[in-house]
Amino acid sequence: MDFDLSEEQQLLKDSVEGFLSDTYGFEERKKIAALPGGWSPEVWGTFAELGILGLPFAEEDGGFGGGAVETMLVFESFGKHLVLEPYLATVVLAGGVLKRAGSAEQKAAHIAAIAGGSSTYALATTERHSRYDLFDVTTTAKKDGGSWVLDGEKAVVVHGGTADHLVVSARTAGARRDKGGIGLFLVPADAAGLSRRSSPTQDGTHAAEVTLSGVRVDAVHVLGDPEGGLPVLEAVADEAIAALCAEAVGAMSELTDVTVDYLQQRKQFGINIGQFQALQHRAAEMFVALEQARSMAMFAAMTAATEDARERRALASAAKVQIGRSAKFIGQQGIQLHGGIGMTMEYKAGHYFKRLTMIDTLFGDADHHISEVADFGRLVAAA
Amino acid sequence: MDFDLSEEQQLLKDSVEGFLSDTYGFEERKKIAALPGGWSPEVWGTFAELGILGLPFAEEDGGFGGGAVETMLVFESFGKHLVLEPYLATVVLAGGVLKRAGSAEQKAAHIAAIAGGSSTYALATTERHSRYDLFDVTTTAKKDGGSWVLDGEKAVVVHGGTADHLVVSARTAGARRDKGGIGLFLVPADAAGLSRRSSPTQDGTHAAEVTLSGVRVDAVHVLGDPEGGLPVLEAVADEAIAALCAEAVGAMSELTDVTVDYLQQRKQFGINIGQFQALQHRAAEMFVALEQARSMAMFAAMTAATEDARERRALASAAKVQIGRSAKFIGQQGIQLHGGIGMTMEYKAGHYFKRLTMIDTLFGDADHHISEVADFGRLVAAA
Amino acid sequence: MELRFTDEEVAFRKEVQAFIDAKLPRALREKLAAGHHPTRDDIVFWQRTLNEKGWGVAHWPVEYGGTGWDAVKQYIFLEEMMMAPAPPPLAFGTSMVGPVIYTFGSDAQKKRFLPGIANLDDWWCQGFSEPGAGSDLAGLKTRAEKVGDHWVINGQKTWTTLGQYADWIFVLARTDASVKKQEGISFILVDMKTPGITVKPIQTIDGGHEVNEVFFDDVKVPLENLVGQENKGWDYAKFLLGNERTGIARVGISKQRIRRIKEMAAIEQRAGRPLIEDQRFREKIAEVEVELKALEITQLRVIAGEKKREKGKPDPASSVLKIKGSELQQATTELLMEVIGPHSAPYAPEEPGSNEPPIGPEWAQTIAPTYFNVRKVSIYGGSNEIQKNIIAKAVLGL
Amino acid sequence: MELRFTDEEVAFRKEVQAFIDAKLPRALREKLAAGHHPTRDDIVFWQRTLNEKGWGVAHWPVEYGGTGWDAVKQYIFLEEMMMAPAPPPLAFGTSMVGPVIYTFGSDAQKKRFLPGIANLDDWWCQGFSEPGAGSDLAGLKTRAEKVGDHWVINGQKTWTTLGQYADWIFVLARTDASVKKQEGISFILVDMKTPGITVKPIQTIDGGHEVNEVFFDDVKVPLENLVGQENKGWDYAKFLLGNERTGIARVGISKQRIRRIKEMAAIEQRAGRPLIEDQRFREKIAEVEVELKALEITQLRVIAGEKKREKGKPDPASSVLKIKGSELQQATTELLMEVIGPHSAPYAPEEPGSNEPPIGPEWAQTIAPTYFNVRKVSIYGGSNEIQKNIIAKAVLGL
Repeated sequence: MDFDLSEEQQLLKDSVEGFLSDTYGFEERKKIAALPGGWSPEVWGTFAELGILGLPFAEEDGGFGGGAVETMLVFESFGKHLVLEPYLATVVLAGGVLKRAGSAEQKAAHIAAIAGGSSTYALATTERHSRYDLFDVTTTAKKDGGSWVLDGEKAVVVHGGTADHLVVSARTAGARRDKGGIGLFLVPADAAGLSRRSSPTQDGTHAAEVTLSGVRVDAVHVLGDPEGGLPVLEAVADEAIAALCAEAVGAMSELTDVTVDYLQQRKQFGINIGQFQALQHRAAEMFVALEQARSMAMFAAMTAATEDARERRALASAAKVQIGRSAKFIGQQGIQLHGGIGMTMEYKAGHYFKRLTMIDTLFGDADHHISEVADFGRLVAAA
Repeated sequence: MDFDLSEEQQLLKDSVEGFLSDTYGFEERKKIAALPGGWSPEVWGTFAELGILGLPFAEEDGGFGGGAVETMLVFESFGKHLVLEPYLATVVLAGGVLKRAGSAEQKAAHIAAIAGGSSTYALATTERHSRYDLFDVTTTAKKDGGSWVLDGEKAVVVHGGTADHLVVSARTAGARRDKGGIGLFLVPADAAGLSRRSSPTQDGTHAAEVTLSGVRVDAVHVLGDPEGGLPVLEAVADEAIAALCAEAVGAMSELTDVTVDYLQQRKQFGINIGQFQALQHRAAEMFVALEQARSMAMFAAMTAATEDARERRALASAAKVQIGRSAKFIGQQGIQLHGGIGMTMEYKAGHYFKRLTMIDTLFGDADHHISEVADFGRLVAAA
Repeated sequence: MELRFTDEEVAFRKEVQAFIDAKLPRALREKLAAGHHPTRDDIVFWQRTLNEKGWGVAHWPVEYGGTGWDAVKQYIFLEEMMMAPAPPPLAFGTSMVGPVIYTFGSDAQKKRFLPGIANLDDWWCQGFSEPGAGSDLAGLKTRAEKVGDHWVINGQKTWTTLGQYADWIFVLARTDASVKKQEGISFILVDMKTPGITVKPIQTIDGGHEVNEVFFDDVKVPLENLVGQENKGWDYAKFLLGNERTGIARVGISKQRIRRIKEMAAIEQRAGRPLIEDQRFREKIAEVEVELKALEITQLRVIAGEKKREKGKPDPASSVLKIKGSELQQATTELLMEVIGPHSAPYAPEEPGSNEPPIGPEWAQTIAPTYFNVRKVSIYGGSNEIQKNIIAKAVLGL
Repeated sequence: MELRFTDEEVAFRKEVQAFIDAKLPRALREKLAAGHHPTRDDIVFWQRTLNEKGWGVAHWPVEYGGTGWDAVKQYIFLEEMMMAPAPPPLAFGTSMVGPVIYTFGSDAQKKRFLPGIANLDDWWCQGFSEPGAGSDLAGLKTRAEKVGDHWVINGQKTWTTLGQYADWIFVLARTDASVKKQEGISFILVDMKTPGITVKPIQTIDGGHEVNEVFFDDVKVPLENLVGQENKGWDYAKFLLGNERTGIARVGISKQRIRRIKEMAAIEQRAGRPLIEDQRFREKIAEVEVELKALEITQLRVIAGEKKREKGKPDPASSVLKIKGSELQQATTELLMEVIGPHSAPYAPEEPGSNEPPIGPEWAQTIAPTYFNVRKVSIYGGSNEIQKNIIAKAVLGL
């Protein structure tokens, strides 16, 4: 048992945090958010230079062989600075599918493009009524000669509007909520029959609605077993959950700090409001919630390689529950303790609150995951 | 819409509260709790003199024609003083069955005995695995010529150890959880085959385990339709819930007062702890919880006569939920704000906490009743 | 003791409902029910419609245009308006400055301003809070100096709700800096067209523009725009703030939102079935419903107690209404968030005239902004922390 | 970064489990698992069993009988003891006065007392709190005056846990009333058989007798029973209170209780089916499990950080352990209450030698008393309010 970072990990942490501290302040972020697509190709280039775009890929695929702990370090910094770039979509989600299900040729083509920063990707899974069930797929893929024809609609495809390629889940067999019969397809964004409508999201990132009307995908662009996509998606989702937990911890930590600073500076009734015991205790409760969340973000990273998929999923769920509960408390109290200023767009606090709120809706909110933990039934014994 | 008491109601409230204030202090109560059976025949006699033992019965049956509001007033005082006498068991529960299901002869015999204070009664419904479902009955009643033969076990029969008569629910037809086929039987405590083991309960009242082995009950002692007892039991339970809500409000109100007094007097770090804002806010939250509970106790009393049984049950459930939530918060915080002294048997606060805890387990805890409210599905539109 | 409304009250409720059905356009109701904000014109339209009926300032004394309804009828009226839902009245006029003017103002002020408030010919806003004076309102720094026949006002106000539409603002300004902070404040009426006033929008985290900063730079105001006595403004402000009682719990708004939660949960799915069929979700709604029912009764108790209380002395229990009322408004927005799940993400700022169809389900777009926006209700009007202080001190004697 | 225990640590855990299985009688384990209190003899038996193995004071320095285990092994050892469950060690000796004596005591004191603590030949209790000095411990009034070759102690202590069995008590007493309150306190060891000491039981709301009042009436104590320096007792008390860290969260106890909840919920019914099949109830358990898992990691993080921290400087994050740990202990007792439902009512005080079968299900009788009793854990050892003060000040700098 060991909570220390290795020298390499510390270096990675310092380099990402150093770059973001220098260049990704609140004002710079505002400018980036206003760019078309809502993120900065320049920053993306630096990410490539820092090597983090290839972080979680095997060295033989052109990556850096990092694990969940490395990803955690990157995302904690992202959370602190509310980074807008399509890292989750490209590296963790689409990249996660590629590294798990891709053929040697597919990996060679696409992982290099990701790691080098030349293309961005997105993962299209959510549908109108799927909520957080990855197996609830109505988009269809029908075999037609040497290719597949995709029809359907995907919702809230994070960074789907600017992605060069989309990884799309589609039903190749079975009924709407069957766990088998789901295929994963790599679709270029300019494919005929694919249309996208993108908009900003509540937290300043972007997401798209994607419509597929007779989109033809060559069989070489199927990722893995065309009926066996679900386990891949589940593994990717769990990796994404660990990353999001770390991002949330970064955001919660910063929001707590900002709030405590404000309590130290704001004067009412002739004294700093941080001297009011009721507010002190609220801040202390934020700290407790933060530490609990931090523990579970580490837990998520450190158990990400759990062999048994059922157990791995349950442990990820447990982490997402804790993150969701802590983030709601810290987010809401962060605003409350600021009073009016916390409600304004010009001030940092609200942006953390909004990002934390949206993180809860990515890959399952706390109320979704608590069911998973309950079904697992033996968290206190596990890990 | 009117929240005022009538002159008669005010008089009733004053007389009960006056009597208890004069004679039922914390020290007197301790002595009463130590009596055999855990209650005072002398106090019972005074209740009879005050007229409250006949309160909820029709005048033609020898009662005083009081309604749920009158019962509420009595129970709020009971809650303030943690009254131990078997009023709920005798007057509200067994009396409630008698007044609803009893024949003219049965009423003549028993309501007079209740109102006059000459006998006490108890209601035996709970079984080992029934939890809070009144229709979950395994005790059987089999017809044998002109009488019924009862076999089975009843648990936690409040004041069953000292009662002169028991009203027992037993299955006359159908399967364990059928809603039909339940009969109500009036059984003298000294009936052959009936045995009781009584003990104090956590809150200082007493309850008994009752075993029925071939207890023979003459058909004239069946209360109402031998297969139609459930609606009667449900109506009685709702009346009991309203009474318990009022009792809980009395207890919460007193516990809040005791706690605020303590905060005003206890000194630590050279000042009254009531000057610590975190404790002030906790006390304020207790007050909020109390006012919400008080509103719902009134609501329970004022809607007790709702004609539609389904709606009546749901409204009673809503009240019990609010009481349960408020009582848990006030009970726990009442102890917490006292610190060590609140944990001692010699001090009042813990006794309120314990009574409030036990009230939650009578006729359904908050988690039981929230399901009922959810099933009803239209509380915001109702009443 | 009787919870049921009298026959007359029931009839009155029906009359109000019938009026709403007849006069409030369905499209506007639906827009508001969907969580969109009313426009300036919506608010003006509805106020004038009510005023035409004689209900524009229902709670005012009859001599100034009020209805003479008792507290229960006022409550029924307000609740029906919230549940319709109708555009809310502009409280700064009808509930704030109006009562101050008819209670403390000069005859000339009454004559000049009251009809314009009732008919919303004059749009009023509030100049109370300042960047350094929020919970500690009496710490305000904006000052008004008497120069010749004018006040000259300098300073800055903030959180001025809907000030962008305002014709008039009522300002608390320091007129004597040498005395205790509460004793040197005056209450002054200021025409927003006066030179030297600048209104700067504040965008809130939901993306909306409800509040503003208002800057005063040597703003000259006629001396007769002082309300009541010089340096007595704090008393009028307390009167004004204590006035907002019966509506403070916003029970009607939460009721309306619970209805909407149920409607939407019948359409949105979990595990392939309508969410409303999920027992756990229904229990969550039920938890809020129970607290809301309790709050409704608590509110009715406060209203019933009004008649026994000294005029103008607020019931300290109204802090309970504010605390629970805001908690429940917030709880309903959290349930809405859970209903819509991932589809809360797309952000579509309200742009009048846009014909773009929304991204995602039509009802999703207001949900997250409403959740964000409603965090304000435990902050403004005396934060919940301030309300707990009030209970601890005024009710519990701590 | 690695959450998994090393092979050596896993082997160690198995060794501890094997020892427990071999030496701790099944009946005693079951009794404790059912929520009954260990008797004096149970505690003595188990301490001597551990001491025979060399594990009696595992966390002490090796020279005084400790094991030399690192923090992780200590943690594993304690967790297995809690989960067994085994009778808890008498902390007043092994975790409190023992470390004070070996750190600040004289050689004679070490020789006289340490072996008796390790083998529980001497039963120690704590004389800190007073009726007027709880959270404000330094405000204590009990005084010790030097008269000839003795201290003469007068005053009253309270909340003295298991003082009814004690051979010795360690007392904080005021030895100089003329200085700042923290600076005039001394730490004195007192034989409970000394004339002038009276122990009076305090019954707690669960009906149990864990705590006592201890009265000192001209109690004569040899001067050499002073620990360390006169008037430095506050430093030793702070050392002592800061010492209890790794076990403070009581994760093992809560884990064991969650197991029991699940076992019982498989037997108790709701709606005619085992309660454990109720999704809503399982989600309630899951909520506690998640927080408990988080707390376990938090605790491991604190332990891992120990080696980097200055000796004797407690991690202020240990306040997190105390707050969450007590909340979760309480949450598990609330779940137990829900499992047993109406059968929690019968009250059966533990009377040794009684052969009466319990009324109601056998496992029901300890449930409500445990729920009541465990309210104490957010009060004692620095209430959760005090812990929040510590976080606000020492961690957040407020």
